[in-house]
Amino acid sequence: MSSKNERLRDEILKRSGVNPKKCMRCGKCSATCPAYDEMEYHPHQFVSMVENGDIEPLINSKGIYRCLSCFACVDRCPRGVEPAKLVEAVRLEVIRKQGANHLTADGVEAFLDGEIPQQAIVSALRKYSK
Amino acid sequence: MRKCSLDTINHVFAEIAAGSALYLPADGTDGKAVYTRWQEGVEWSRALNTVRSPKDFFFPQTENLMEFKTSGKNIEIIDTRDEGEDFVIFGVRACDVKSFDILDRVFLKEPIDSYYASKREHGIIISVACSRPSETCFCKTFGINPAEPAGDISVWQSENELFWQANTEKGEAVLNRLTSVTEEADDSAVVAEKEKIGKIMDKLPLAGLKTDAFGAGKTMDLFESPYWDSLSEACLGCGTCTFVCPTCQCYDIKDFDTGSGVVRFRCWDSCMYSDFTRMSAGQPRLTQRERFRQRFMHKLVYYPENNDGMFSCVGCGRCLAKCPISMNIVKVMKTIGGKEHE
Amino acid sequence: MQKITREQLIEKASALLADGTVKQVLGWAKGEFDYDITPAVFESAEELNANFVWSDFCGANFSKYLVSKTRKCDGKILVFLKPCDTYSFNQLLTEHRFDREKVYAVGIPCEGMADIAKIKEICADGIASIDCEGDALKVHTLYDDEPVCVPAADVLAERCVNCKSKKHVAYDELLGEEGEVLDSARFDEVAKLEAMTPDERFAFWQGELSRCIRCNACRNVCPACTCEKCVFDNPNSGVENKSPANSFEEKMFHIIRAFHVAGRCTDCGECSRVCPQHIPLHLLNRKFIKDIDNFYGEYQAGAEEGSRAPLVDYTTEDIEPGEVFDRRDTDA
Amino acid sequence: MQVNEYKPLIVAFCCNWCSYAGADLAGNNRLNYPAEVKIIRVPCSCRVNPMFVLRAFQRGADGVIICGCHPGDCHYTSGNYFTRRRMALLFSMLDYLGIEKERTRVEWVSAAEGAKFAATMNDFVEKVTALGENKRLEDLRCKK
Amino acid sequence: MQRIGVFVCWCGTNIAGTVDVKAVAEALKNEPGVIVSTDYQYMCSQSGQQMIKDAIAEHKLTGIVVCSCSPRMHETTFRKTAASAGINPYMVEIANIREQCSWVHKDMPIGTEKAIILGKAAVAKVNLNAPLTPGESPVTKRALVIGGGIAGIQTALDIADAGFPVDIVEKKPTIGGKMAQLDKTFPTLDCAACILTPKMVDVAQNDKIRIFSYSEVTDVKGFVGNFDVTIRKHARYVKEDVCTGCGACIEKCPMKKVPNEFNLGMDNRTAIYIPFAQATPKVATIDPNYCNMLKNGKCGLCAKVCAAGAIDYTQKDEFIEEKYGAIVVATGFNPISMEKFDEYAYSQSKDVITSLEFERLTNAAGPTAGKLLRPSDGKHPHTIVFVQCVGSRCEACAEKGKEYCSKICCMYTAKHAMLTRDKYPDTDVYVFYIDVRTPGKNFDEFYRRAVEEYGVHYIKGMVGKVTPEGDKLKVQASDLLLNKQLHIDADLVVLAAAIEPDKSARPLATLLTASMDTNDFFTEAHPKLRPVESPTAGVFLSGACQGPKDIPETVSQAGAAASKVIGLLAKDKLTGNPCVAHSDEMMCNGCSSCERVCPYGAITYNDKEFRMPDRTTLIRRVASVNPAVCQGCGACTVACPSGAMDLHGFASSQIMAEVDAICK
Repeated sequence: MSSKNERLRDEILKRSGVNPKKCMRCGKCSATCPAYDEMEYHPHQFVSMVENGDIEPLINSKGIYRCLSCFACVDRCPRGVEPAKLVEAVRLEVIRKQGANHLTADGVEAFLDGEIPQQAIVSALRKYSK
Repeated sequence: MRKCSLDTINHVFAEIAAGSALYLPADGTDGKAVYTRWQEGVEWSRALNTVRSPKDFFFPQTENLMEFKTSGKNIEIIDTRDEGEDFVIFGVRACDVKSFDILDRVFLKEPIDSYYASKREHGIIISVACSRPSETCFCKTFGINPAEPAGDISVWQSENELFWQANTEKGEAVLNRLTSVTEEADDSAVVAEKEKIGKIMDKLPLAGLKTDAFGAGKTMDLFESPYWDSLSEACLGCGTCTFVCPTCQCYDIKDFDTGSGVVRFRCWDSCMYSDFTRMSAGQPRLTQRERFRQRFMHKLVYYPENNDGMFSCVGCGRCLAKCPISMNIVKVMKTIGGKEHE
Repeated sequence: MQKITREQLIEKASALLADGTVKQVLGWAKGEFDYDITPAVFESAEELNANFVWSDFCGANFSKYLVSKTRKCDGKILVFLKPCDTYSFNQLLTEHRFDREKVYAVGIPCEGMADIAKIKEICADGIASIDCEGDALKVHTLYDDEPVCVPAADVLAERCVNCKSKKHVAYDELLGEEGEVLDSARFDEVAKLEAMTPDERFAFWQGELSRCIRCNACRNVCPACTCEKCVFDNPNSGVENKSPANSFEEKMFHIIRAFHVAGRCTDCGECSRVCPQHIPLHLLNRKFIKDIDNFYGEYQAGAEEGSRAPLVDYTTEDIEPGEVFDRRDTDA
Repeated sequence: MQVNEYKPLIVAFCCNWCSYAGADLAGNNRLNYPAEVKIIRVPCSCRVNPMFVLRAFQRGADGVIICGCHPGDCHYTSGNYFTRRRMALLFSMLDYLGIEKERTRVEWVSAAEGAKFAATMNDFVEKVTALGENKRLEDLRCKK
Repeated sequence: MQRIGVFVCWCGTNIAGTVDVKAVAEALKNEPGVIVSTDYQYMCSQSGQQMIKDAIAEHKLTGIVVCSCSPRMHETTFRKTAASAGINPYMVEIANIREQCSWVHKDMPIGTEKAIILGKAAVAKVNLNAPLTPGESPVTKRALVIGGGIAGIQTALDIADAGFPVDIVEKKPTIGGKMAQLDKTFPTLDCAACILTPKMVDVAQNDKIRIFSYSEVTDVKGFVGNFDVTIRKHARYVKEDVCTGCGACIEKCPMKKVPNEFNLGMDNRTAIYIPFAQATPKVATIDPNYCNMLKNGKCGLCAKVCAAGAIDYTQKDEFIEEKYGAIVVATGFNPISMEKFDEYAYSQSKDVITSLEFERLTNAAGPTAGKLLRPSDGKHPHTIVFVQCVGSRCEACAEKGKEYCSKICCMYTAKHAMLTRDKYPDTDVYVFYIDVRTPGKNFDEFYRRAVEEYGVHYIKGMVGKVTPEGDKLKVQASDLLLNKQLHIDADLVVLAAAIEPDKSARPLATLLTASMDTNDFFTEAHPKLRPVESPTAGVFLSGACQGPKDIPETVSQAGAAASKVIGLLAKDKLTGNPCVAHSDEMMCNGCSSCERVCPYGAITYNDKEFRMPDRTTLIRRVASVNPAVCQGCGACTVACPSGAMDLHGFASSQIMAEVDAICK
């Protein structure tokens, strides 16, 4: 494990407030994830990858933008691990690296149509506005 | 009669203190007057009187009597008394001066209490007349005139002068040392001051308090008075009245085990305490009512009976000010003695 | 100035005496002056009319008297309780110190009591009379022709300045309006002491406690000190002492007394009120209360009858004794 | 070695089931700690009355340490929890009165922690030695 | 004044190597009360002990101080020595100059000085020692078992077998508990009823055992060997001794739509009912919530048809008071409520059931007569999904689940899966697991058979969501090994619900002053060494009330509890530890502080009449300590502000004397 990863891991854990050691590998997060098939790394993998400091692949993964931030995994996790917060923390890492938001709050309106569920809008704001 | 200006009083104190230790009432950290050893910077308090009475000088709250030293199974007795040195107490009020007479009759009667006697011998009392008596004062009831305080030296205070009059040889000797800081004076200002005090005394709320119902021979009249119940009803059984009282003289003798020996000491005791004079068979006064009665009967009946009619209260008013439940000798006298004595 | 009047209280007490609800009334009796009021037992309307008072000087907390008075009286006793007194009342009930059935408690509102020592500081000696008028006290003295007017707020007793509650937590009947638990600044003094250096604190307490004459007024008035025999009076306890022979014994007495009432003390302030030497004893009790609140969660002794005092309780996660100093410093 | 080197007097209250046994284990393992430490055996740390602590200071102790089972391990299930509250409050009060907080300590030592017992005592004696004589809670009558 | 003998042991060179034992003996000679002070090489040896005995006789000693090794080592030895020489064994004190002196200090003068001080402390203590005699209390030779499940039944049978009378209190109308509801039992697959009901019959027929069914314990007073228990026998409106259990009333009862709790509400019973065929006692009970006669006085059919005349609508709750020497708690468990697990749609679909409901569905006496049919439409399910750890090992949400592992689910789920595949080979069975935990004899083999022989699909992963859609249950789950999300159309979903202690346990623990953990399981006196005793003397634990366990474990714990009870009841008298607390009634003010810190409930209060010094009498509430229950920790002595409470053997005066001696 490279030292950079350890530093990154600690940063992500600090940012998210998540303790991945609490995970008991039950997979309920992945079982519950509505965006499961869209993500190359599934919520349960996410937790153990962060725990192992395997963060570069996560940063480079498209999956982190597929996560709907619906927090179903957070709600269902029996150990209170909160995988979605890790996803968010990784996203934030990318954003901080790039130094800009993908989307501003003002830009959200353009994407709206009648079909979009309320929650997606809230999630989008949660996700992109940092 | 000598006089000095109030502004230069500290010079006088310095002169006295040069000869022997000087104690006077000074304001403590709580703003209340307390007898303090005078040194440069200590200011004489303007308060009428101290919270604790000056009896501490002769009869301190705790006093070591002797020591035992133990080594193995042997005991050695050590006399801890020391010679003692002269000291001066300044600012004693007329009531408190009188209290020393009352204590003397107890401690200096055979067998003489040598601890008390030694301190009494070394103590020189400078009394000060009361220019502003308080509403709680009733010394007059017991024949004490605050305008004529006794003591080795009496002092009167006018607007900004103090007048000094020696009454005893001890006092004379002290006053003689003060010639450089005092000057000769006539008594006109003192006479005026006495007159002023007299007028105030008549105005005091307790001025009319009488002792007629009390004194020697009244035991049978008063002992079973029905009022003791209601009077003692609220008494907490604490020792405040006895410990601030200038004439209460009861003490207990106790041993303190230091580990390597024993210190035998005496300390004030209070007849208000439930374990006062407790003996193997218990205590003679079983209820607070009886203990309460004891204190006042002692002040007003038993003591006079044994001491030529002298009451053992001086009307200083400390108990009036300090009792947690405001029960005191004045209320007792008015209630037990009947309304006509008010 | 108290909102409820003497006449209202006499009326209530007389009515309850008359209909036989109570046999005795625990109330305040007038004294020689306007401020030296004595707790007393009244048994008739005549006695009440003659001697009962209710004024800014009725500080005495009657709760503790109930321990002895209920034992003596074969009927019910009416007791007037100010809000702070009701906490002591509850605490005594929690400790089974008297029979609740023998008491008829009448809660009365209190606007705070005056401290005669503070008045005397302003007016000096020679107080002839004191009239309570509105928000001011008119003090007539022997030496001034005109009365001295003192705002009542300036001479409030310390415990009333920092009043913790105007709410009655126990009563059979309430006269006047119910108040609320207040957000008092009563721990400010403690925090100030805590902020001092140990040397300063030591000097402070050495100075205060050295005045102690061990008259036991604080203990005997304390509604939490209801032991049949106090350890300090018991020759077999090993700590008995009758006088503060030296600074150790002064501290010993006050530390142990405060410890024995820790978690049970309602902060009624009677100890400081009665101390003839004006030792701020409430600062010892409040230190324990503040610590208890900080370490174990807020707890007001007497607020609830039957509640479990913090020192006879625990949680498995309690603070360690070695950590208390840090915790206090950060919370202060 | 200095002449008249200051040696503090330490009173250690140890509960019978854990800490006293821990002290015995320190002995079994010949783990040194200063002889200034004198142990008093009590059934449980909750037997220690604040009055005993003050008594020790009065009689000349320079430090008082109370040792009991680890929280949760009390032989009597809950005794040390009460100890913890009582001593937390007592120590805080002593500190409030300006008495050096390093003179009092509570330490949890199990029957298996002989090494911890010795280390604790070494450390405590060192801290109290640094403070010097107990002046703030002394009773001069008890000094020779 | 005591006459004390001091005996300083060399312990060979163990002590004498670092401590000048002669100097110690010499120094202690001068201590108050010391008559003789001597040293010897091995005090614990025969001749050393003889030396002590001789000295006791020669010098008429009343107290002994032995300066030697730790009291934990030889206190008992020297107490026996003293006792054999005729002085009270509690007049002996040990100064520990080996473990706490010679072994930890190297320097002879330092070691000697400390040894002298420790000796002085011991002398100071002995001076205040008083002879102590252990208290004795009689033992009521009857046991009470609270709970009539397999744990209670087994405990009662074992106790009765030893010849002691036992009462079982069961709050349901019949004993049998959870086991009576089960179909088969793992890992042997024998039928639960087949092995349980004979035991129930044994209980019913055993003349040493009384069953108080439909009853509850409402009050417990007293202490080990001497409990006074009040039992409330609920009115069942049927005379128990008259009813023959013929069932005529049940047939005639018009109120037939009462949810049947024995079948977990999956079918109905009548208002008058017998829970199941083998119920013990086999007596009908009227459910007052449904009976028309009891509710509004209209009906009375059952009374008309009862040939025995057993029906009594006026019956009242009855209170029985009985004395017991020991109490066994066997209150058992319940599955937790599934209502908060929205993701599994338990409340939305009848076809999502708990494992216990599954037991009833496969039980021949159950609502479907043993045929596995869906509760919703009575059709045979072809795809069944079992979900494990529902609410177990769930730390995140305390209001939903439990932090602990429920222990039995892995095995019963394997059993269910296996039996389903055995009876209905056309069924697809999926088991979603986090871990499969099978420690136990033949357990793992059993689970492997389910996979290997019966073709159960064990999938490592959890079900995230169950959505009812048409007559299917859409199950969304993860397969962690394939790293895939699975979507299964199931016909039936079975949830392995976590188990929790019965709700009646908490109030019962309060009555018994027995302690509980945060999950409301009873705490054992020692987790390893005293697993079937509660810290409260005389109260024992049996079965799942102490922690989740399966039947074999429950039965063995039941037997263990029984043997502890038998050991207790076999004694005629209980001898206590004399170092117990005692209260000085003259000083006690009855404030209850001591009672609140006592972990054993040893302190009670009573009103006592005092003659006051002024010759009046006063009745005051004062504490008294039951020496048979007190264990002598001393917590009360410090809680007591007046010092009325003190501890024998470790009195405040003694400890302070030690402090003084050490600080001299």
